[in-house]
Amino acid sequence: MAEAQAAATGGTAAMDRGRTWVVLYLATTGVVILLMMVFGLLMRLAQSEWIVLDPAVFYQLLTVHGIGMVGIAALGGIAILWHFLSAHVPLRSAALAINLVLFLVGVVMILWAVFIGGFAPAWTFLYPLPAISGGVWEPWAGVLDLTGVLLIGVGFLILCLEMGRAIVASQGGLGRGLGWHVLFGGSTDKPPAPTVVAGTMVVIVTTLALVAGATIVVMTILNLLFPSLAIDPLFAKNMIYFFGHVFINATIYMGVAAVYELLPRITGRPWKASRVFLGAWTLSTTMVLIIFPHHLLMDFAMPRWTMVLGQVLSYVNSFPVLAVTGLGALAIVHRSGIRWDLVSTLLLIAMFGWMAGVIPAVVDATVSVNYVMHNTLWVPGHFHFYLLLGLLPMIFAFMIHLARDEDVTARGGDLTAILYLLFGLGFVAMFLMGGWASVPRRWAVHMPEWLVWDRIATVMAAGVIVLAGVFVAIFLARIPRLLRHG
Amino acid sequence: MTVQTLSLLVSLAAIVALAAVFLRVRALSHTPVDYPPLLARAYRLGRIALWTMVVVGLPVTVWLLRYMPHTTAAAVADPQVVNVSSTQWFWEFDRESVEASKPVEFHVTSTDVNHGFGLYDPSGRMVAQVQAMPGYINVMTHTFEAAGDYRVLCLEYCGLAHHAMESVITVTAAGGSNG
Amino acid sequence: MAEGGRGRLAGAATAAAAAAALALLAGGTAGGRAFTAEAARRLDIAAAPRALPEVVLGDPTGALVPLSAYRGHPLVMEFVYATCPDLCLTLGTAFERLDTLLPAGVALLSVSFDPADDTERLGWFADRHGARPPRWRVAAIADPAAREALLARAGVVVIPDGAGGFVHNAALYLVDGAGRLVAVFDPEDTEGVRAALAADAG
Amino acid sequence: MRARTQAAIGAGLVLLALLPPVAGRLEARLPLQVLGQYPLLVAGGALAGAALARRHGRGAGWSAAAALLAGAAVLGFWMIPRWIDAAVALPSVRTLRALSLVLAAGLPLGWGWALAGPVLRGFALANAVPMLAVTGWILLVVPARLCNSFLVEDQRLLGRLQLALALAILVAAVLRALAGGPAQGAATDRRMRRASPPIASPQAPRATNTSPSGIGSRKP
Repeated sequence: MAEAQAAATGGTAAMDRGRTWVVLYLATTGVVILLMMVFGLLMRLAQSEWIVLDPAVFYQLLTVHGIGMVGIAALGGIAILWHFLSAHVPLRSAALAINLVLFLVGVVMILWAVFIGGFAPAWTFLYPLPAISGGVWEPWAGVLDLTGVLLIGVGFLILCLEMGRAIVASQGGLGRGLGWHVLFGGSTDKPPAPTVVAGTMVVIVTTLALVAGATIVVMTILNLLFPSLAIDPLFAKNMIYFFGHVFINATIYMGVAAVYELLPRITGRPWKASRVFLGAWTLSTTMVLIIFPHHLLMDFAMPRWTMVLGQVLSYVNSFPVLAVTGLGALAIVHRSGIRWDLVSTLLLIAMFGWMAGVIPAVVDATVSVNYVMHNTLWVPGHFHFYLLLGLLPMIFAFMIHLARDEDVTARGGDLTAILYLLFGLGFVAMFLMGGWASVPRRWAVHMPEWLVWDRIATVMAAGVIVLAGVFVAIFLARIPRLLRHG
Repeated sequence: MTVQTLSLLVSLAAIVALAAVFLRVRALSHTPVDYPPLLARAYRLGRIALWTMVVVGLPVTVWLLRYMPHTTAAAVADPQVVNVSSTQWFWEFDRESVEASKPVEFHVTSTDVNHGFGLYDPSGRMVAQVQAMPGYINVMTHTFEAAGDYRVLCLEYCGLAHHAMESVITVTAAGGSNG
Repeated sequence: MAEGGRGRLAGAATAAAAAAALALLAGGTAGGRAFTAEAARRLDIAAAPRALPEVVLGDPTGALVPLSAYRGHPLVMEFVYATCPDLCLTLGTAFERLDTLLPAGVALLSVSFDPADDTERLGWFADRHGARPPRWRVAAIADPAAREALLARAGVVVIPDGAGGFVHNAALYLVDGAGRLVAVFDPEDTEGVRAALAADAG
Repeated sequence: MRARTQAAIGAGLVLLALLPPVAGRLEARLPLQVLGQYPLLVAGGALAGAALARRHGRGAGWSAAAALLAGAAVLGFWMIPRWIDAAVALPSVRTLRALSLVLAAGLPLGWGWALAGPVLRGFALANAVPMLAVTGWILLVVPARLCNSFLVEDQRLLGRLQLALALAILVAAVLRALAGGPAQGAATDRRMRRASPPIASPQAPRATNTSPSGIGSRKP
């Protein structure tokens, strides 16, 4: 609608950059994140034995919490990336509209399948669990759920293609979007802006993830409809973890655009794409596509070399984040005269959360550690660390940035951000402690000796939800004004 | 020290160190200095960090690869073989008792969906695990250090009663009865 | 606003193409029930039983029997070749089961589609499975045109397997008392044949 | 002129695919038929369709998505085992198939591809790859022989070839996008041609907002 309006008024579209849609994306993100957090809290409450939850309901919540968070992380990440990328390359916001519609339709289908159809195979829907539920759900629920997943995938595919088109058109190829002409060609052309580099990486890896995801989802749907079409379970696992790993990883590469764009504006120090920076992003692009076997270290049927690759490359993949992006962010704020406010503190937390979240991941990707830590709470410990304290602060910072009409002048305190960090740290620490205590992940009922970690986590989760609610409320309260002036 | 404790301490140390850097940067951020020299220093630090990770970390991770639980059957002479079959939602073993200090070869598979075969020592700490997959037999070799009742828990989400999928393997003292 | 109009046009055209594509693919598979010629044949036969053409059957004893002689009673047929190493053995075994399973009034007929099957080779097949006429007759059709007509009518497709034998769509065929092919079953589905006959009698 | 040459090459491909000795060879084996004869016929029609689009396609960008979808459906139809068998059994179906692969699959695919913007092209490829892979997988794992007229070995071989082809298309598309490549160039040329005459909207500089792609240009 924004664009039709723009067309009618004769060409403010270049200024518009799909802002109305970005605002709607963030509103959806905020509301869904809170809802999913409440689902998470319910699960922790049940594990703490403070409420009683039917295991069937627990696993339904688990499924929705997982897929919902993955989807909404991508939606929020895209909002950030789109907003900043559209200043560098001309994007058509119709793709945003199509994606949001497909997303919402998909969400309704998934919720229907899970809460009415009882479909609960976790968000990873590892074959053949969707088809073999032990009588808990019918095949139709699986078909409905996976069709919803497929629709959401189609929406994100269209978004990626549109971003890819714009990058190719304006930069002359995705290779140039990654700065390869500077990195490899020794070209003296201006390197692409960091946001363009991030956008290019997201386009490449997400598109490939979606193609793989669509393939395995369609295969699983066909298997539900025609059980004689059997899938090799190990192949299915590889496809699902390739898709899942790349897709969820891409969300933080979307969100990091907020750091690249806002920190320089706040401090007045430019973030330029140096050759090291470009090299780091090219490395990340490659690594994120090939390190997924670290999810399969306990599948001894996998070829040995994939295990070696999974461990060594997982470690190598931490270089770009730890030594380049993180350091760049720290350098920009170091002795910059910055006055910390909500936005800048959230961005700093985001960089810390991302970098720190990498650490337990690298530890767990070590085969000998994985041998006794895989599928314990250590794993959710790692990804909650970098999603809750890495990606979400980026999204919250961006929400508040928009609510402040994109004015980067520091204002107000940052107490809520600090509290969010503390509750968040407490929350993820309890997951990591659970991993240390060998608590298996995805258990509806916990043993008595594990309750202490569960109960502290529950309290921390409640705190996180309250503070996230504050950030979302700040944004939602501003929406009428944002839409009016959008 | 157990692998779990070591992992926790290493992670904790790294995270605390990282937090210290962030806190220091935040504390010093109020007084502005010129950016270009600072950036040059940051680049130098970045290079040092990167090279440290390459020169120190990379050999470490490669060295850690020497321990792979994917030991093939041929590598162990005369193992005690336990065939493990998993089904929603129970475990089946062809022998329920093995001897400590002697390698045990677990041949793990599933009759329906993916499960995870997790071995817990009597204190409740996980000592080994492997995925149980339909159509595949994953061979895991483990040597129990001490006698006792080892719980088997399911470590891969497998549906409604995933958390109730438990069993026990008894480990007898070395040189005891051979089951 | 011309752009919006073009967008709507594109949307409408795409929706129309999608509807047409769906109709084409649904129509081409009988609404998703028949992706293969085999499934299509069974659906078609179940919906519209096919009268079989007259042929003369020659059995291992040299006796010549017209197919029409079977009128008045149900008949179960299969199409085989005597030197078949696999599928026809399955079919033969299925017929052995049917032999013990079916009421006395139902006849069994194994028809060879291999022109090289002479009375001697038909005899091997009959002996291997214990086939005895008139209950179970193993037969060949001497007239190539008549043979082809029967195979085509029943939808039997035979192709050389490249190793001197044949590959064919194996099935059990139920023919009613009026000489019409009424149903086709999987080679293992003897229970289906029995149930269909029982339902018919009942 | 170039359009005419293109159409002529297209006609040549069709003739080649239908030339009795060649056709006989191609139709004898399932993989040769589906991955040899079909592509020749479709490519023949597609070249003509693209030539047609170049001459008469101005302002017809709205039809690109519909044409690609229709062409894909016709192509998909002839990959249904039932109709592969029918074409072997009945000469009339075989003739209809040749005609429709050229005119109802190739022609619209060429037309639609030529008019499609990069988003629609990418979308088409991103759908074609999983579809090709999934149908290939079906051919490999289905316990039954799907075509009465072909050996099961042929079916499995076709399945493997389809998987390989899907992978090859994916890799080629990614490499092309990395390089920027002529695909983008062609689309940009066309768009500039379309934008230059005065019939274009008053916001001519917003060329990127007037893509003919049915996907990208649909307005909320």
